[in-house]
Amino acid sequence: MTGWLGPQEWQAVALSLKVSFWATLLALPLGVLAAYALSRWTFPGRNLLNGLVHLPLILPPVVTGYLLLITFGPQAPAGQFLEWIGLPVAFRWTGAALAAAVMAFPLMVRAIRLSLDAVDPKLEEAASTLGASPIRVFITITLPLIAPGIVAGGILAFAKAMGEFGATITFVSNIPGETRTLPTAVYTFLQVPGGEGSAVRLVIISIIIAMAALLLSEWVSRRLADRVRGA
Amino acid sequence: MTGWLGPQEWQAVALSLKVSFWATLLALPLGVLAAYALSRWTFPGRNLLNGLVHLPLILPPVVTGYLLLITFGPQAPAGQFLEWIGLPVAFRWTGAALAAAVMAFPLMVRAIRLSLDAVDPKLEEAASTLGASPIRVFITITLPLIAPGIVAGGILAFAKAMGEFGATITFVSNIPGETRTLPTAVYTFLQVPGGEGSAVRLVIISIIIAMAALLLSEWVSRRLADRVRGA
Amino acid sequence: MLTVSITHQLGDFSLDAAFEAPAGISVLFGRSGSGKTSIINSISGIIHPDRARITLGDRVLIDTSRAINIPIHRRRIGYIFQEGRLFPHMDVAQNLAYGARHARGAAVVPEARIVEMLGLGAMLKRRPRDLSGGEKQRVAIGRALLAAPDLLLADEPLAALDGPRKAEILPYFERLRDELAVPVLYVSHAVGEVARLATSVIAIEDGSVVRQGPAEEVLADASVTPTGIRAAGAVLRARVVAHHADGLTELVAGGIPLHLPRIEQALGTELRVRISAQDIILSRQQPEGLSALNILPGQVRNVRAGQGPGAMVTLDTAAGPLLVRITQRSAASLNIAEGVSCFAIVKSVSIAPEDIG
Amino acid sequence: MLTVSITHQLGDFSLDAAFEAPAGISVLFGRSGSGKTSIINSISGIIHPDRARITLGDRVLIDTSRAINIPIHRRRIGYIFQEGRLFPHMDVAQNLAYGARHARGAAVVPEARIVEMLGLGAMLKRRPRDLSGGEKQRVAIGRALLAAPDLLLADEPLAALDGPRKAEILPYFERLRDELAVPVLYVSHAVGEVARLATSVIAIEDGSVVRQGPAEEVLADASVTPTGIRAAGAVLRARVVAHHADGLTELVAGGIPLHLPRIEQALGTELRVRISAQDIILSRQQPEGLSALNILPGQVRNVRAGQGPGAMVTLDTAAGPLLVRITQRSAASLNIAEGVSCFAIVKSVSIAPEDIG
Amino acid sequence: EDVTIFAAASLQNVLGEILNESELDARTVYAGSSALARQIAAGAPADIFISANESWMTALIDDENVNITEQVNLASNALVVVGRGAVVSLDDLGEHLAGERIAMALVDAVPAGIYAKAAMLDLGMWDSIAPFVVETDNVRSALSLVATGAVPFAITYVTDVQADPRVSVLTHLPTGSHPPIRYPVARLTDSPGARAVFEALSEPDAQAIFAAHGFLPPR
Ligand SMILES: Nc1ncnc2c1ncn2[C@@H]1O[C@H](COP(=O)(O)OP(=O)(O)OP(=O)(O)O)[C@@H](O)[C@H]1O
Ligand SMILES: Nc1ncnc2c1ncn2[C@@H]1O[C@H](COP(=O)(O)OP(=O)(O)OP(=O)(O)O)[C@@H](O)[C@H]1O
Ligand code: MOO
Ligand SMILES: [Mg+2]
Ligand SMILES: [Mg+2]
Repeated sequence: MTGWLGPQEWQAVALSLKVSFWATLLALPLGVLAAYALSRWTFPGRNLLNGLVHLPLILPPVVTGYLLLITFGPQAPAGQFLEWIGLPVAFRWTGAALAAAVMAFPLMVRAIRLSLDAVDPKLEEAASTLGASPIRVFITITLPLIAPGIVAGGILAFAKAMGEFGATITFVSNIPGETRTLPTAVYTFLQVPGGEGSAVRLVIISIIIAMAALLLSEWVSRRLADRVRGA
Repeated sequence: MTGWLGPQEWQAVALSLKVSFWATLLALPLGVLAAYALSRWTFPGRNLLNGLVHLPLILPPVVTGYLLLITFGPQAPAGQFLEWIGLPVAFRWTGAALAAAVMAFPLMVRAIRLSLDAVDPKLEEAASTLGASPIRVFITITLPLIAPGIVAGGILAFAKAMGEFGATITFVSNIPGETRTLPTAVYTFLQVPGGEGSAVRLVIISIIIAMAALLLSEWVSRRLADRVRGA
Repeated sequence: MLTVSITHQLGDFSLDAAFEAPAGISVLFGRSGSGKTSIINSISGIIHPDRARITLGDRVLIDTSRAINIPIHRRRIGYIFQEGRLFPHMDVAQNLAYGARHARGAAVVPEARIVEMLGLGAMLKRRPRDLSGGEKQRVAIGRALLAAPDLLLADEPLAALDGPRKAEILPYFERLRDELAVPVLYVSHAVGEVARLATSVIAIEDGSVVRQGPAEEVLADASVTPTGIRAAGAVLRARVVAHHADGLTELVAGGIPLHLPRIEQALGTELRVRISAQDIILSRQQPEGLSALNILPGQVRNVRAGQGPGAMVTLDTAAGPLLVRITQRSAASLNIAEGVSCFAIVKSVSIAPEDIG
Repeated sequence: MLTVSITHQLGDFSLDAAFEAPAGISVLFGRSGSGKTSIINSISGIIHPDRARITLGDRVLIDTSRAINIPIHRRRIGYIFQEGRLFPHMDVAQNLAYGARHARGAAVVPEARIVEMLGLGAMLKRRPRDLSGGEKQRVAIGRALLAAPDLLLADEPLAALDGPRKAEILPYFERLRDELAVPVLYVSHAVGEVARLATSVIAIEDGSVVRQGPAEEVLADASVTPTGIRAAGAVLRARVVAHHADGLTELVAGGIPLHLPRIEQALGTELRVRISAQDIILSRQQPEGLSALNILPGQVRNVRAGQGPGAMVTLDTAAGPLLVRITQRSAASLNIAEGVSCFAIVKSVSIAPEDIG
Repeated sequence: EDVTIFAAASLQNVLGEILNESELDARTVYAGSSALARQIAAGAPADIFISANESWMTALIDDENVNITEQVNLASNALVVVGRGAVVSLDDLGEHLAGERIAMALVDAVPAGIYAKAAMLDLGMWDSIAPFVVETDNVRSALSLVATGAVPFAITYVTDVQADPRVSVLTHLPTGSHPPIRYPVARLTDSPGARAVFEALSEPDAQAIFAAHGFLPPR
């Protein structure tokens, strides 16, 4: 181990960043869609969707990971489909991103929904009268107005993804350089006598990264909220 | 095991409900306070508070549990103080509630903050001009207007508390009838080959409970949002 | 041509209105809470009425009996809301551009012209919350106009504006009325505005249309409740014949000369001049030595005594029928009765600038 | 007595205003964007001005030089906002009660009376979003009044209301002015309102006070820009002397009788009657056989020719000075010049209800 | 690195050392035995599986989707009672533990806990200590409860105690008081690399390292 962090540890940091980034990116559009559907539409199965979205929050992470494993594992049809389209997730970092995205999803959807519920439908109506189609209204009015919620949801998802452990290790295991994210590495160190020192170092790193993301999001969110507030 | 669920399992269900309920109740006022401070005040240490609030989201749950243990354990001053005031938390269900509250806290604060940021300060000004002191403005105007966010945050916290495992078992262990919550019971079953069947039963129970809470909150939240929307 | 027929229940309030709005400006006139905004909302598609059939030209906007309901954004309707509804995340220029961006035809008026007319030049880069109440409303007007709609709905668009600014914007609505085929449905409480702008007037009471027709007729009808006595008046059609050196413009209405402060209109222009019933003095003999320049001889068609001290006299003159409100005491002392001849005295300046157009 | 002195920068806009508002209603008068709302916001404490000293009676509300700044809720100021600001989560009754709940003194007027006066009875259980634009504003007025403030700020409170409703609410502001010591700072664009309500007038232009003084003086000054020529007029003080059977009320102003449609005021009441400069006709000889009932003899104090075709004549009568706007052509043909005697002819009904009070 | 070893997390140090010494090139994946076994059953790309839990190995052997070609026990382990005080004799243990909290891994699920309970039952102490048992998700958590002073005692593997100066072994539990604690290893693929690793683990060099870490010979 050279320097403050060894190469394996740096690897875990880099991997966690990559996984969290992609998890957030994956969850964002779906999160916006789900939040919009839940907030604005009434359709059969609305409650079911709502429940599904929240499931990862309710279930112990290990259970979520287990469910992911039997859904997206190499033997499962969904897993084989993903493999066939060239995006295998089983025991890959892509799977870690998927797990993190799933775990972060309810947080993100909630955040976006709250923003959505606060958008004054009168402004959307006004845009409609100006000839904007529903999709344009969404893009030009709704989306900018919920931007603070999206940023908040995004950062929440990112932070959650940085800390996600149970589902990840259960779904994609703990493969160095592929699926050994920061929390998994922390766990690994804690399992052996004398590993606490390394664990603490990694915990500090995660805190620094997540705080930086948090401050950034805080700043972006304030600026956006400022733009959006008051007519 | 008699009936579909054995007595021990029922015990876990009842305990989880109790723990989640108190966790939510504990986190709510603090969550509102923290959200308000973060959203409305500027003070030194604001970023620190923000970071602290989010820490449980970022850290692997086991680490949070460990930090709780060294802060509130029987040897730690904070733990001894709580014991002294007659509210011991170490290896008690109260500790499980504390762990769940801590884990759920960031979710709750985020939800409430989003609502707060959406409140039109013009309404608060109007209440001030009518002679309401800041505290009355908060109680009579701000609080009702953020009620949807509080409900959303509360249910998020409750759901999270129902599923919390890592921090809980690390902090307060797994004492049947005292700290063996549903997720711990599920974890136990998952550790042994062939235990999936029992785990599934418990998972279904948690899903049903959380979904009921979710639907309820959905309904309350809609009604509140409805009340609050549009002037 | 806009035809509207709506039945709708809002809580305790029932809306049951049917009317037609020809090209030009149709003013919806009625007390607070009488249902004007609800009607406008139904036409725009924001309210989905219980039962309705609304057509604009040959397009059916909604016909509940045939389950036709064109979505808001395809109705091609410009809506100036009672409360602005500017987009808070866009600056003024972007708010204006939003209308133009989705415009379904060439802009009726170029943007630069609208910016200038509404006095928005200095605030293009500001956000709505940094605007005063009146400024917001001006931006809202500009935004709706730039959308080049087939029908313009205006819900008290000028209520928040000061007199001079109103006076500046009113001519634009007149241009809309006179130069373009775009019908305008215009909600207003202000009699001056109504008189000046309205091609036709639709009076609403408690959710129902109590009176509709050409502006001249409805406004001349003292019984139209929302208008009320003070707003009664006649509208004359007059033609500009001379601009005098002393600043007066001479018009002729049915052969009778009228003098008004300079009107910037070309000779030969046909104008509508409103003369409020209460601004006329009657005299039995030809008046002399008065500062009033406009004297119209006529014959009393009828005298209706109202409740209270007043009486409404309809006087047939060569320029058209005039409504004159006098006291019953004067009517008695001057012996004013059906058939008698008398003179209507109108101060030139009592024809308010808003009432000419 | 309210004394105000504010310097404040808002983007490009600088506010630099100082004025005093005595008991009664002081009207802030100025064009859209001139800074009226910003002044009111500074007084209420919503804006914290760069530099300011504002005192109300013997209380200092803010003095930036001495770092005094009373928080909003202790300023005891009632504010009727330009945009209502009703609490969306409360129904109308609760909105009204909110003011009363924190009231710092006995209610000026009992709630039931305010509900009746503002016509809110039918909507007490409704939420703000189920109200029409005018209804919202009425609730906002009631809410501010129920808070029993030491100073009432009213930002265009009647702009969204129809004529009859305005006419119903105006008397209440008059009662406030006449019966209570509560000073009112009232923003309005409407000359009629200003004339009727104002004890004093503060004219604002581009963030500065351009003219302030008693209403009679400022309104009689044709040069006050925001008012403009059309709004010029004189305010007379008159006393009710008789209610005649034919529905007319007789008043006396400086010994001269004036006839107006029935005014529901006790005999002996002192009233202010505004006579707009453009509603008067001048005659050199005593007019006869006219439907106009009010004729005031007087002597021309001066004649000022404006730009344009008009001239403003100040006529001294026993009732007080009158402002009369006539055309220069008439002035010439009637030989109206300083010192000549002539008669002012005023139709009884041309004194609008809003201008009496 | 064409060989992937799925190994129980508690074997991390010892396995790392063995691979180092023998200069074998392998990728190691550490997690709880149950998680690894499930993943292997779901098709995880493991060549070698070392379990800390015999029953999961048995479950994999019975799983028809999993093809285990060779299986052998690598080492065994023993239980100790740890605490922060002085050594006590087994006879005095019951008295010593009386009324105090004692931490162990989940007694119905995690091997260390299952064995600990079995031992206590065998020694006739279970009934008296049961109300004071503090169960943790794994054996390392039980150890850290003692290390932080949250509980005075824990039952762990003898191999766990080594590196933490804050805890000491109070007494060794007799190996006969519980079923043998075995670390079975299985070979799941047939590659030469997998064979080499599988063989090397049973070589005396590897066994010496196991012993150095406190493990006992396979039983
Ligand atoms: N959702 C609702 N529930 C019950 N009553 C309603 C609802 N919406 C509107 N109303 C009532 O319907 C009536 C008509 O409202 P509308 O907004 O159309 O009036 P308006 O003529 O535009 O008035 P204003 O001039 O004050 O804007 C009002 O009496 C209002 O209180
Ligand atoms: N935050 C700001 N930044 C820049 N300019 C501002 C800001 N707030 C207000 N202004 C400008 O200050 C001026 C005064 O605004 P104010 O709201 O006081 O006007 P007002 O007299 O009340 O107008 P109205 O009659 O239209 O309500 C306006 O020109 C407005 O655009
Ligand atoms: O190696 Mo284990 O399964 O954590 O005791
Ligand atoms: Mg309306
Ligand atoms: Mg204003």
